Amino acid sequence: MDYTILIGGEAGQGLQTVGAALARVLSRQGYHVFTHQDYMSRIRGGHNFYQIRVSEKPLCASTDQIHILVALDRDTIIIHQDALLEHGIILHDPQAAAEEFSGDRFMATPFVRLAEESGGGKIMANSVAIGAVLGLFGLSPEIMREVLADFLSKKNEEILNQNLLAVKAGHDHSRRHCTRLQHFAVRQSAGKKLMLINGTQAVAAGALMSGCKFYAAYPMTPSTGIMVYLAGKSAEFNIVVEQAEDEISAINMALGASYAGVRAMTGTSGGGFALMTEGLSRAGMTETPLVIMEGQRPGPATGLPTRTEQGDLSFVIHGGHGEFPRVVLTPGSPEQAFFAANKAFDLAEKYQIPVFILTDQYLADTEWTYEGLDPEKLIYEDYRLRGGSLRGLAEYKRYAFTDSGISPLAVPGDSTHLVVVDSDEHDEEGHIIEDAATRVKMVHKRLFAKRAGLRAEIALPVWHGDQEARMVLLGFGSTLGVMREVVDELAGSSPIAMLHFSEVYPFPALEEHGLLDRLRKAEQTICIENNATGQFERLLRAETGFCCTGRINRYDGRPFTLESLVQQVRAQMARM
Amino acid sequence: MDYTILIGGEAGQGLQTVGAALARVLSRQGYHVFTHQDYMSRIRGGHNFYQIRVSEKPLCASTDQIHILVALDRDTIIIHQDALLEHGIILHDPQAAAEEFSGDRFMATPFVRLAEESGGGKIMANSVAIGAVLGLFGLSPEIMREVLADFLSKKNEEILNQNLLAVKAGHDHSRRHCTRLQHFAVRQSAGKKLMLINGTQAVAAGALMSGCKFYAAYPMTPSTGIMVYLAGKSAEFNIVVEQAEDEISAINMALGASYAGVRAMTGTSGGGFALMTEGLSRAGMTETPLVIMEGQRPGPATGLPTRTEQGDLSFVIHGGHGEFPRVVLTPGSPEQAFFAANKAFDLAEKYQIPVFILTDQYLADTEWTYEGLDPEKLIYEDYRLRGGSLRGLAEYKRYAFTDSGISPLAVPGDSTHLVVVDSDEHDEEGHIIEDAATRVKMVHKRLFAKRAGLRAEIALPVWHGDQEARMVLLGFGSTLGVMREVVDELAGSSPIAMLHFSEVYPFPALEEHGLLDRLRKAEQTICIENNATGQFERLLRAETGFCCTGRINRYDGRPFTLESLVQQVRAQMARM
Amino acid sequence: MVELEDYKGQKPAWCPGCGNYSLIDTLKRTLVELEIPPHRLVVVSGIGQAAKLPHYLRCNTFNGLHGRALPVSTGVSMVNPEMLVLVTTGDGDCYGEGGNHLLHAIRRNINVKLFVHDNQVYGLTKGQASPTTMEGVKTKTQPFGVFSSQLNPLTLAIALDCAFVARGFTGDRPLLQALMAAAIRHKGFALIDILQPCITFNKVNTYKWYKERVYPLEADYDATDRMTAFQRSLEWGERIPTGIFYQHEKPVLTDMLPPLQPGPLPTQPFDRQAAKGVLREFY
Amino acid sequence: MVELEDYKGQKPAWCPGCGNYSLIDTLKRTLVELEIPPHRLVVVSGIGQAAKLPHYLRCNTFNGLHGRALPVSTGVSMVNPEMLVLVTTGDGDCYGEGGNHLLHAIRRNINVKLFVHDNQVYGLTKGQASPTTMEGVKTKTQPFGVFSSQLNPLTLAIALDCAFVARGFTGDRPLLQALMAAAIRHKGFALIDILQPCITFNKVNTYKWYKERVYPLEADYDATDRMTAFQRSLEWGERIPTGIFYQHEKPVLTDMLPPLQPGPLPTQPFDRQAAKGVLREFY
Ligand SMILES: Cc1ncc(C[n+]2csc(CCOP(=O)(O)OP(=O)(O)O)c2C)c(N)n1
Ligand SMILES: Cc1ncc(C[n+]2csc(CCOP(=O)(O)OP(=O)(O)O)c2C)c(N)n1
Ligand code: SF4
Ligand code: SF4
Ligand SMILES: [Mg+2]
Ligand SMILES: [Mg+2]
Repeated sequence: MDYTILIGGEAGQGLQTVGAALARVLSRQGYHVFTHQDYMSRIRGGHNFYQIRVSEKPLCASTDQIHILVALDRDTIIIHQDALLEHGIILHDPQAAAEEFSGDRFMATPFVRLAEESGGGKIMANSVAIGAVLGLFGLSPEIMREVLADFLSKKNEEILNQNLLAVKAGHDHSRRHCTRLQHFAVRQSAGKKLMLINGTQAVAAGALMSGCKFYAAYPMTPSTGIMVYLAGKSAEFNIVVEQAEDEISAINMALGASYAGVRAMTGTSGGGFALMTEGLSRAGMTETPLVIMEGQRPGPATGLPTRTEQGDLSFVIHGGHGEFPRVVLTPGSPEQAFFAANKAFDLAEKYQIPVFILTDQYLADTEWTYEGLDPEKLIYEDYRLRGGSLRGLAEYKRYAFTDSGISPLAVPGDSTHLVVVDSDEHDEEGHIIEDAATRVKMVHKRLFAKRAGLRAEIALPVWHGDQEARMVLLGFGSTLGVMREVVDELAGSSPIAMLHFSEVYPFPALEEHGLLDRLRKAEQTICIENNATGQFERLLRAETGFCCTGRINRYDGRPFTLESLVQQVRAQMARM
Repeated sequence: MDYTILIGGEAGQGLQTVGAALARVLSRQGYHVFTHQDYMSRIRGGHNFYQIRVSEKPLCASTDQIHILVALDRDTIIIHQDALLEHGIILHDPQAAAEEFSGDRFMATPFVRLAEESGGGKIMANSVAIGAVLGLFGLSPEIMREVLADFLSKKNEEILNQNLLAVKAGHDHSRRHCTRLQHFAVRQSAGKKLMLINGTQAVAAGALMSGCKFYAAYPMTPSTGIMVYLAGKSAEFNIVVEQAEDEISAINMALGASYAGVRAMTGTSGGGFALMTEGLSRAGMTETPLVIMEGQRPGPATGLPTRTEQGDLSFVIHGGHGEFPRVVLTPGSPEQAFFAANKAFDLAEKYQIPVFILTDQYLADTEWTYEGLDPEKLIYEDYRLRGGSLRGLAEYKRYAFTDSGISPLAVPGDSTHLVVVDSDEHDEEGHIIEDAATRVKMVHKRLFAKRAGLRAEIALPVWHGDQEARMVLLGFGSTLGVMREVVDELAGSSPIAMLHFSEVYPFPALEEHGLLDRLRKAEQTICIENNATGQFERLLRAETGFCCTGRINRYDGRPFTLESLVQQVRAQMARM
Repeated sequence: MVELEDYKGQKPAWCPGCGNYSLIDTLKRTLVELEIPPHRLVVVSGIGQAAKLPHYLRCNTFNGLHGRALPVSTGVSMVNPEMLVLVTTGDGDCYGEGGNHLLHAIRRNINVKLFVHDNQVYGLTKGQASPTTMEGVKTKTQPFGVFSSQLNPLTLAIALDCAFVARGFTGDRPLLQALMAAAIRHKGFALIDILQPCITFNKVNTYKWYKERVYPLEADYDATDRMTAFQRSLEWGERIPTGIFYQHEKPVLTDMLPPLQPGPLPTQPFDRQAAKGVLREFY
Repeated sequence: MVELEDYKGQKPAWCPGCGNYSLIDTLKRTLVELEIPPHRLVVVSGIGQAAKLPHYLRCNTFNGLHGRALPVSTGVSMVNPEMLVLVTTGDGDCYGEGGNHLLHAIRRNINVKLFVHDNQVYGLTKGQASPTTMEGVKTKTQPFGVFSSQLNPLTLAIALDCAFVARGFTGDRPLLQALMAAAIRHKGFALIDILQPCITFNKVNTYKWYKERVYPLEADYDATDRMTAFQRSLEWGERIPTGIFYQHEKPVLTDMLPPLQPGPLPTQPFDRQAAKGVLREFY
């Protein structure tokens, strides 16, 4: 089984709640789900949708085809009906989307009227819609009880029961009126509860579980979710979360906090990051640990503020004046994002550098299911010199020369030693200098020595598919899932593989592990990117001299989908 | 003849005036001079110097060797005496630098006492120093009259004459006491007056002569000179020059001015540019013409604020979120800088894009001599739709689709047509859109179509030296001069050439002109950069896949000098 | 004659019931009242719900980076002082991200009219606190309630000796129109902080909340006295005064700038021949 | 016991005769007077002549990006409220590049002491106008003289209800020391704008110029009254008052923030075990 449900409607109609509740209840029943959202930059009106794929097997890509279309308004039908598969069903409220829609595909479902009849009033129309979908699958309305209890902001037994009645009304309506029920029969449960988590939650939980104690940011889609999450945990975990007056302040606050002795982070999107590049350079010069989440959205400038793109890769790698080491992690799934957050905090503190978690709107909002994420795999080492060990030192120099380039990082106030950091070029003690010899030594320490260490920390990209593939798809970040499904789909017909980079800078040592050779042997190497210019392809060339033979780029603000990518890859294959 | 004079002393001692006056008087006598300055980030004290090379032939590099050392303080002797050549002379005031310095090399010259004796008081000590140098060369003190008249802020005959007396006193002292006069004899004049101009002046004059009407900036070394120059011309040429509250404001003011219908520019250094990257992206999205001067200095962060580096190349090419076209010009001399400024204004307006003039402290402060810069070679075409032609239009769309990607650029208020520009993705009229189809068309127009046109505008790098060189030196920007002198120096002993890029982005089409083949044929290709990581080398690889065989990097905040670079190149040659 | 129809722009994407509707409508009426044709007007905006306004008005437009409308408007106005330059912005846009520009735009006394849609919340990004959010208000990013003291834009502007400082309310259209007209007629920088209910995210400062508090300054209120203006600007709570708090004459930047005296820069021809002369200095 | 010697840093690179010398000397004396040991002090600075100060003082230091000292100090103070956090900054640094942060640092009422070396000029970059340069003053970048009105930091801070607002003068060391001590003792954000002659680039506001004008606020001046404070802060010209203009008690951010209640964050252990629990929510 592999069904796609699409819930569409205007902003403000609550389609997000419907989608989220359905995804949750399905994953609790042990189903794998994969969701993605598409919304406009407005609070009311327009057209938004929530796509849910559900299967008994793990899923990791969005599709173009729909089995169940839940239309909360008329536009949804107009826009999406062509994507409906044979035997698909469109649920719509005849009141909202007029009677002109008829035929086998349409199942008029009076969300509002059923809600009113079930006693809760029209605000429960969305519960009817949820119930109607459950009804199609033959899932019991009772499974919603727990989910609804979690979702309802007012914990009130009566409201809960009313909602359940509405769910039941929707459910019963589907059972009674749907003529295509045979196409949707599923088991009540597919196994034990699965974890359902999106990229934002994964980064935020990963940060919290890595000991992040300070988060400063300025709201900006798609990064705001991190701040909201951490603010919500602020009281329980004593995390200081500060909404800054602007992004310049956000990054500098985080640097101040890190200097003062705690793990600190900031998050933003491209436009906000642009304002942070001076602070980034400061982190580089002062060797202050810092984690930065950059959630990409289509630019330039304001661009398409609620949509997705991988257009800031080069900027994140090269942003900031002058030369200093940094790490850029580009997770492709919530699981990778969770561990990337952890690795970011670890490397930032270990090497005293800025580390990026580069995501995008698609990864941020996309929910994946897992059996779980193993917290035992998280690294936590406190690299700061504190308490006794610091007080015991005879002498302390913030920028003492060492072979690794890593100098002792002390906590100010923790001893009588002074912690002096400077954004001018400085000596070992942190005081301003201008002489050439010290400058050169500091560049060696700060840049060359650390870079050498860092390269060994970077994970190799994952090769998935045929070991001797004639065609290799390359990519980074949020294209992971769709690339994987495409390779799996095409594997039967052709020797194909993918090479996905979830850590891109410093660039993984491809040459040392035969990967570069494998690429050189492949007939076609296609770089797949959610941007117009092929930034990753360029990075690969800059780092290795290797030139891909082809590329597939998408830059309309939307993510790649399974079918369309399969088709594009097939078209390239035809040229072999 | 090829003499190097070095004037050293504390900040605030006026050594800059001594150096500037000497350079000017020599160039007026028809000599070629080449100067460079080295100063600390402080207003008084420390150690600064001004180096002047003088010859009858054109010069274009700094040296490490000194013929005449003018020591305004004791430190200057300590720091520089080892660089003095055989037969060289050290002029020092025995009052300031104690008598311990003696021997043939030293010519005690009591600057202060001679100034006092000549009647002008000790503030004329610097004129004595100037005179002493003229005396060594056997140049008449009278040649200073015109120069002093130009330099003195108070135009006062008496002060002028007193200064001339001081010059004469210095001159006579040298003629009388110097035992090495025979080594310095030169002709009174080497030809007609030469032009003496530094990089800052060249960019600023180039901007003015290209019709720049608005300049907004925030002070930052080494860019402030541009603002000072244009502010000085503001009254005469009706240029609005505004000191902004910060760099964010500066770039956005310039964008507003450009939108309103005039040629506009901003200038800064790396740290200020970091703050401008959001505005840069806005220029890209709104297609607003803009010229940006980025004068590099060593980073990261505050770094070495008054010194030189080529550390922002990657940042300038990749700065700003999202994808949009830009041009990066990297002039290597004042002459190139002058014409680069002109080309920047032309391309910015023709293609409605941001164009960079990427310089550095070394180029900014370095004076070169020329017979002249030909103003007839300047391009000036007004690409804006104005007056009648605009009013005559039936319809006007700011972002109308065209084959070239260039849409008509109208001046708001000049007709009843409205000029709507938007930093969101937009339609042809400039209004916000979110649909995929329009987005794609706009990316094609704004990015792909323009890029195609732009590539043809970019000048090829200059190949200098052996056409079939076994060793090729590559570089960009301010290394031009030193690379050229190194090649000329080594040309006799080995087939060597250089390839200098004064326009780097879009990258010149090397493959189309056989240059890439020539590089491939060379045994050694050495990238010479004033930075630590080899940013240009990386750019070359990213653009062409070509990997240089070696590199020479300098990152101590100082420029390459002739002797040291010759030595490093020789060392690489030895490996051939 | 200028008519309302001339200003008809795109259909707004604001929430039905949002205070911005009456704001834009009032603005249109003001422009018609003052007979300003759309092509003589430049509206510069930032990013936010407020900042979308120029899409909904037919006019020359430069829109927008969050917080950066004032510098752009400065550039426009310093180049062409004959255009009417308006900035539409939100409380986050203007007092948060763009705070520095506000200080210096006031100091420059550029001839720009600044209309701040003050809904005391970040609307477009879904409800975080803005600088004008009241202390104690809880949001998803301020779970303990806002600790920072509420920014009072009027007090701030009066302290900076801004020569036109007013407060309007979208629920009092006649007054708002009078304020807008006065601001446009005023020579130099003019700030109107406009209370604009955000019905979706601001559940504290609702339409009703404002209605109960807002009142016009007395008919005999003397707007030329800075001390009084300062004092009255502090009033916020049970009663919230609206009207012109402070107004006086002050030299306008573009009237003083010598390069502008021959006329707007775009109309001054570039004299290539004269420019060539500058090279002489380098000999 | 803390002694002057404890605070001895590098030899300053300021011009001989610069007002910064007496400023730093007074600061050292204040720190000794208050018995604050160097390691309990963090000095955050921007970039400029003023901002070089922490190199010349032995202390914990985070220095500097131009204009960005306040956000860094906010981060430090919000993480470890037990440290004494000082910001040393210039008039360009603080009121120009960093203007926005000033507004919001005051609103937050962070526990940071802000000492502005106000020489009314950009010193380190050689003499351009700063926000506090007086109208009409000509510089190389303001050839027609400054058109913008002079920023009055005291008026601004009082408008923002900053709970400690003072003006000092490097030529009156006893008063300056008293102000510094009062600012440090004050709970919460404290601003001292310190008139500091730049003998190299400011030929208008010279030592003599200040001496002729500067006087202390009356002994019976009531610093708790905001209206009076506002009025007196406007005095600038023939007479320039110095002293504490405005002071009152106000809740300090770090006293209110729940996560800080168990103590400074660096001393709070990270409970990995407890953190694991958050994953439960995703099922
Ligand atoms: C540099 C930058 N940071 C953040 C954002 C995200 N953003 C867009 S609008 C907005 C706040 C809007 O609030 P306000 O200015 O009060 O306008 P409103 O929507 O309330 O009218 C933010 C934070 C952005 N677009 N750019
Ligand atoms: C982002 C950035 N812009 C500009 C500069 C250059 N800069 C350094 S100090 C300074 C002004 C200093 O003036 P002020 O803050 O008044 O300090 P002062 O030197 O007068 O004490 C400027 C503009 C910089 N370092 N960084
Ligand atoms: S979110 Fe608020 S401000 Fe924005 S349109 Fe809706 S009601 Fe208006
Ligand atoms: S330039 Fe001015 S402020 Fe800077 S050290 Fe010299 S006198 Fe002091
Ligand atoms: Mg708002
Ligand atoms: Mg200053």
